[in-house]
Amino acid sequence: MSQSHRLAKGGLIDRSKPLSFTFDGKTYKGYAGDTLASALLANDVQLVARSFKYHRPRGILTAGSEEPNALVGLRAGARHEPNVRATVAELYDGLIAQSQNRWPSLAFDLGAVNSLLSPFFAAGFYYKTFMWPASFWEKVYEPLIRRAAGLGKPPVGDDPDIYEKAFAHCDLLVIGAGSAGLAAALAAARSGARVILADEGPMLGGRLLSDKRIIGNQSGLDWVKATEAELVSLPNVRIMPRTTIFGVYDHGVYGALERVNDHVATPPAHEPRQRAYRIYAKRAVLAAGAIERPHVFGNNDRPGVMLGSAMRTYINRYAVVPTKRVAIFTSSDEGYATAHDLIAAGASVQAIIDTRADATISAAHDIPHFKGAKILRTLGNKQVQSVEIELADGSTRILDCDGVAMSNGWNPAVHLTCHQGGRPVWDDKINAFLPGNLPAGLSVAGAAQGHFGLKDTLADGFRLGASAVDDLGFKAPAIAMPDTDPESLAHTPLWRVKTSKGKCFVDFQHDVTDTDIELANREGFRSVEHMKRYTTLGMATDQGKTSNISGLAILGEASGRSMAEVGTTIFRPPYTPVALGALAGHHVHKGFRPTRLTPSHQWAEEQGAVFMETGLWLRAQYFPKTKNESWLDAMIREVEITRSKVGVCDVSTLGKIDLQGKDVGTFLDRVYTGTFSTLPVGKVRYGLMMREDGFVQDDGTTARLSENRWLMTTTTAGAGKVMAHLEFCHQVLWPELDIAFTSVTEQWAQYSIAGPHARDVLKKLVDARHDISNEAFPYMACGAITICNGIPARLFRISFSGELAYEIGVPNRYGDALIRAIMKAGEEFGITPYGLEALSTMRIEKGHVAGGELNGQTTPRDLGLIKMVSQKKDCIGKHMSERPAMLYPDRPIFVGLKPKNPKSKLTGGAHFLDKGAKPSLENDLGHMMSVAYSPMLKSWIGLGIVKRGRERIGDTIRAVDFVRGTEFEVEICDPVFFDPQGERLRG
Amino acid sequence: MRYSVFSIVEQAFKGQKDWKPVWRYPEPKAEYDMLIIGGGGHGLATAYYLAKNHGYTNIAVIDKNYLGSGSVGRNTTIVRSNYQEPGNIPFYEHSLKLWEGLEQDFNYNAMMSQRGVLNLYHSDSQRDDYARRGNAMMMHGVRADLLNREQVHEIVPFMDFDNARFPIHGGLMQWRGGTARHDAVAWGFARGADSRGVDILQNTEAKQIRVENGKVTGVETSRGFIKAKKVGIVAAGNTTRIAETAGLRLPIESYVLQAFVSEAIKPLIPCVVTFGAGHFYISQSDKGGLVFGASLDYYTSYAARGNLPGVEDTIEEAMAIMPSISRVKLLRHWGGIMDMSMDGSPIIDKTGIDGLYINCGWCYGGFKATPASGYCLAHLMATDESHPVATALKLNRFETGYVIDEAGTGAQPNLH
Amino acid sequence: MRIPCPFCGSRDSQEFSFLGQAGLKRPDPNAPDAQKQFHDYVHIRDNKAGVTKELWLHANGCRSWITVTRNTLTHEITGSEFASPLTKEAAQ
Amino acid sequence: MADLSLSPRSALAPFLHAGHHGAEGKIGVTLREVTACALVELTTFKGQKAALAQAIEKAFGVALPAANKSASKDGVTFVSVGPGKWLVTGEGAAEHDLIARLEEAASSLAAIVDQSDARAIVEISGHKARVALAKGVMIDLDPVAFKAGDAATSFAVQFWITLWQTNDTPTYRLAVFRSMGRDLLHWLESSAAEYGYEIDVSSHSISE
Repeated sequence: MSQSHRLAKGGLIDRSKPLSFTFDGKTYKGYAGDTLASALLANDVQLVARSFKYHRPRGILTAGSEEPNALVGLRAGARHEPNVRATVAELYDGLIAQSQNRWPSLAFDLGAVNSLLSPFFAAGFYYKTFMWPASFWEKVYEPLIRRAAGLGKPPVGDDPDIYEKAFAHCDLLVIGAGSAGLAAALAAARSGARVILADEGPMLGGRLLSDKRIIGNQSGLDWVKATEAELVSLPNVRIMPRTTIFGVYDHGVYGALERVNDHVATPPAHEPRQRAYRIYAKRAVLAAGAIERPHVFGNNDRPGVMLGSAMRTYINRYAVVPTKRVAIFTSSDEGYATAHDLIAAGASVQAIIDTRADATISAAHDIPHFKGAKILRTLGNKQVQSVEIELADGSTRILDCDGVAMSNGWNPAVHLTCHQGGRPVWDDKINAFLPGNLPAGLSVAGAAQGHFGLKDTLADGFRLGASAVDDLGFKAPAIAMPDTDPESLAHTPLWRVKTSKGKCFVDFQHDVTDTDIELANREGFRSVEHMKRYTTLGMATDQGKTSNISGLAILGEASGRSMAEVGTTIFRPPYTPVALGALAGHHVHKGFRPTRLTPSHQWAEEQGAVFMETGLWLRAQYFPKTKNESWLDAMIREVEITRSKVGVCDVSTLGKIDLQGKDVGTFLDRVYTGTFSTLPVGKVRYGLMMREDGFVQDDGTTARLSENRWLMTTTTAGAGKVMAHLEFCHQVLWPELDIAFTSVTEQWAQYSIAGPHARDVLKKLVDARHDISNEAFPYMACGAITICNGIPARLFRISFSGELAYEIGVPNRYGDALIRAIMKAGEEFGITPYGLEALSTMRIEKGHVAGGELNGQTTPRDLGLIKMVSQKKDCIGKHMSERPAMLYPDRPIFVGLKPKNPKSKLTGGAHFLDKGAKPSLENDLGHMMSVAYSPMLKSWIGLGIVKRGRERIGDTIRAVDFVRGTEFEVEICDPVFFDPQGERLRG
Repeated sequence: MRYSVFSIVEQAFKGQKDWKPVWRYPEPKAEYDMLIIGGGGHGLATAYYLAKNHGYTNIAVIDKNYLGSGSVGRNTTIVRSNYQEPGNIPFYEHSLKLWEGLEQDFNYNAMMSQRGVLNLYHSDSQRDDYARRGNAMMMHGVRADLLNREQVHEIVPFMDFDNARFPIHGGLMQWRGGTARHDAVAWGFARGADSRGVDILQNTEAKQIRVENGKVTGVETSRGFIKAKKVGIVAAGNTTRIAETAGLRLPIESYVLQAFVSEAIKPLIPCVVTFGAGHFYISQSDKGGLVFGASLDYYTSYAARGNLPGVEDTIEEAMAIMPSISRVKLLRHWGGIMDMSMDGSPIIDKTGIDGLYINCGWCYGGFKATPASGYCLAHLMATDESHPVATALKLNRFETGYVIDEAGTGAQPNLH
Repeated sequence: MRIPCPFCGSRDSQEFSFLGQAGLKRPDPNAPDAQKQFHDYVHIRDNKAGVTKELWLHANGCRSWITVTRNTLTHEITGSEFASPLTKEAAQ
Repeated sequence: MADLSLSPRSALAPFLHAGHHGAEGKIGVTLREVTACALVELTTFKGQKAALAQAIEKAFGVALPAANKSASKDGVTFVSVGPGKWLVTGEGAAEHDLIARLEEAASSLAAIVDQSDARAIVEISGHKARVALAKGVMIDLDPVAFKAGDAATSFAVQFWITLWQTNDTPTYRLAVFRSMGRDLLHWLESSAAEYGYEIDVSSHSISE
């Protein structure tokens, strides 16, 4: 029974390209041009899924992206994708699909027992129970619910495919390439405007692919082909098939997803699976069409029940007769078109059951035709076997059939019009919601605007395509409106069959029935949002595309309100679900954020350095001598050598800002706590910067290179923020000042050479004509020099380590060479490179503040740096740093901490308690900010803030680290542990 | 009517015909003792506790839309008390304790699920920051666990431990944290308040707070003037708009925060996880959707919708810790308005206008605070004294300097 | 969102960073009630629902601080100008 | 001393793999690191805009370009990067005297800052250059919107970029912070891979 439901001819499939695929392990055949759904139907596979709550058997309801039922797992292994709509999954050779949410098998699903329990599982039942005992929720109830819910399985492992982001610009974006969209694109394109035409499907044409129509003197299909050919020929047009416009954002920004390679087994080498676009469009025409409405009647979810329009799509586009003996259930003249196409395809139409007693259209042939009739329920098991119908006179009868085609009118696809807060407006004439207030620049054409007839969709398209680009100054030439074949669209929707028997599903995927909605109303959930949230109507993967309107109608009926009074819930992006991978693009794994490499990176790698993240930078943490040397041993060695001989560290990552102009001194006085205008040329000064709220934001040094040229350094992490802050201060606060800023962070490779032999090493590098003796170049001196035979460099005698130290900067191109040269020059003095661990240890030994202390919560006073705040002038943050709380004597203040037992491994983040004090917020004295093992003191040491700490130097308190399970007695001491007089750095 | 297993069974056999409305749709009275502006979680909780703890029944809650239409119905449902600052810790811990007994208290299953909140850290300094926070919690008796990489791996083995830009070094876990079903919280409080006689006036917009001689007299609403002896502003993102009708200027800016949910998948994420090298947080709902969010859209806004850069940034962060979800699909994203305070912490205080009280500045942490926020505002309105756990949440703390800045980012709300 | 930069033209908002309300004047530090004034300056905001003037930095662009007129209810932008007269002059 | 001579290295030298990559049998894009190029940032002092324009015109024979434009003459290109700000490149003979000439012409009118080592600059050309760039560049590079002589500072992928078009091939230059050069290159390579691309190092050199 291979492809038993495939027609011998017709359709838009390619019979010369047979394809093989498997569903739940069984192999089937289809053709190129099929979707998974059409191929399954061709093979008479009707049962394809189980529903979310009751695990009821489900088939294929639609032929488009609105499908609520036919969700499958596609592909296997790391390429497995859950919850794929079979109706839009293009078939390819070797496709593998599995059904979901069933155990042990699709045909025999134990979860279906839920269906028997359904009387207990009314909407919102879970809010009323599972409360006793309280602890049972996490242990018993919730795990059961979670296992039962959830549809598809999550993928396992890393996705082998790549994703891209891209940006596109146009004058006009046309969303949807059906008749209206094609017409709009054509009208606009002929003006020369740049047009993007996007459609979610692989082919242009929309319903013209599904219904046999006439446009002018050609078939609808030929018109599509001719139009497409012209658009393709125009250089100003970009056609984007397989592209869903998923969201409308502010100012003409549209989110789009292009499924570049979902229609093949695996993407070709170097090609992405999907591409997420940001499309910038000056204007847009929404031509997204409409979605046909199902009927709500008993067991309307049984496989074999399908939308009439979908049935015509399967017949005409895919050459598949979904079911062969069909009952037409219609409230619209379109049901008769479905009957026509079924008969043309050789199927049997068992009856047309028209809910309208006053329907004027007549049934063709000798089809049994019941006006004013309804289907009360379907009968059967995993496929419809018959339906029970109620005739106009109230009598009932059973009608044999294997399928039901429903036509209940159309809902315009207004979704995208709501993404900016637009509210759809009910229209009594067409019995549907129409777009309300529109996003700026967007107009709506064709069926999406409720203009369902082909003539209207074309007219809308031509008109709106032209007017959109005319608006932008183009001149769209007039297009003569072609004739179309007659069609009959009269309809009177029936929102539900009240006399139904069995469950009447409104939201198929979430198993929400008409009685659930009535119950919500009965319990007071009258707001449409309350009803939605209480019943979960419209919250499934289809977001209620086939269910929302029926649901609103039933709520209106139950609460005695009109559709307009009930209103709608809000449609949100994305229009259809979008793979998370696509929205991340290539920003995954190491590509998540840039990795900034230091000038010495390659050299450090060669040394076997261990690196650590510092913001976006990778910096050497330590340089293990052997593979097994621990970070602690390496750090101790690096510190000992630096303090006894000499060490070198890459400090290029510190922010560097070149400031020029005659007002720089004045400016620095205002942004720094200290005074800089008095700094002599050739000197460096330490600077502390507050935010306007009085907390420290950054520190660094600023050097005066010449009368009007200065160089500021910032912390590595603070570089960007400080630059923006300075630009704010200049441009917004004090534009009268004459200053120019330039970030030169990356121009200079900069190394700190520290230790008693620092000058000796430097002498070997610095060109002889420069005198760098202590007298000629004292502590806090700076100057331009040359090194290594004329390479320009800058030298700063500054020290973070507390040693005799210099920072030497060279143009970055020499950065790699300079670290090698320094190491070579330092060889005879026993030089070591040191990493951030050693750097941190040495600054803690010196009591210098850094990241842990500059946490945005500390004032200069807190950090013991109040003497850095000039009392003679204002600066950013001055007033706010003197608020009462900041002067409160109990405010924790910066101190050093030394464990009573030097081996006690202090930890950052420990809090302080007095001896004997119980843990409580009142007794909390402060916390440890930074710790290190001090090779100089042969003891762990720490920096922290302690309530009244300066008054308590010498006191012993407890450093308590509950989360690490340690507690040590520590003595409060001065934060400068090593060389308190600073003799070494002046040596 | 009381909910129980028995009522469910009984109604199953009665075709669900006898369930009673969960709340009334009353007409506004001319005068109330207390009027709460804002029928979100906090406003409803305030009314509930005013009635339950303080015996006030002549109370109304007004909301311009349906009850629970604000952030309580559109957040990422996280409940936790893992705060660092002493001004916050007792308050949020009080809230978590209330959560733990809430469902039994108001007889409504809000699906409070204490599945744990895990904050990942990615560097030694961040580990120390989390230790500082964990220890601060422990000072107040709030349990926190500092986990190493292996312990984290055991809980979330599907996350990226090998190839991440910011490798996972460990995490701070609060096992008592978790999630709750957001709508049910609003409904539970509403039902509890309504049954105690509170009038919940939906679709009733506050137009103007009327103040005479420095004393509040009532509120002009879209349904007429309603007299009230005391008025509480509990209007979240719209706080400024309401407060300015009484002449108040506040340290508040309103920003949009986006939230996201994926299609439902079978259970994957066992607890709430946050990403330390970004601002990302994620959990999985009982229905199976991955519920997540990250930073604010960084501009002020009263439009409850966000933009693409925020969407992409959030999803990049999701992929940064768990690239295996790349083929899971985003189902829906939406936005809500956040009342961001200047230090990132809330305000529950008097206003300087007699009888007018304010509850705002919830930033994006309001949901977890719902019970305590209502509890403490009720206490304040009933007694004119701050509740002991909320004494730090003062309106004048920016003037005095006693700010509660967890993030240390200063008076720049979009950085909190 | 697209932000019109007076120098670069219309650009994706991702190029910009947002500071907040424009037009706040930094108080005179020598005023007798300077601390009170600074408190207001640093903390109190109009937070208007409707048309506002706000400061943005074209951080990933020309580095101009600009004043943007934007409606916080609709996000509609109706104007932008350089925050600094100096920048404006240099841009001529 | 001799053994301590320093040899320079370009920003991308360690990361360039010469030759053909990506899709086989086609070259849609050619990538080249721009080396031997002096780079100077020029920032007008307060009130000196007109004087600066005059001085530059006199010394270099070009009018300082307006926003979103670049202007070239004799190996010197001025790229507008902000109000009163230009990035100036000097190639060929101009590489070595660019900063001196600028200082001579305008040292009292503008801050003149050597940035020759502060950026990584990649040149991207070929018939697929535009579509490859559209995978990260947010501004419109379509010829109706952006032509040779046009320039922009913008954001691409994760980088603050300065971008200018030098000819109609088309050829573009992208400058980013030097430390991010590797990531810029990797992004360009992955964007160009499906079209096939070549890394051209034929003119790669770096001056001391």
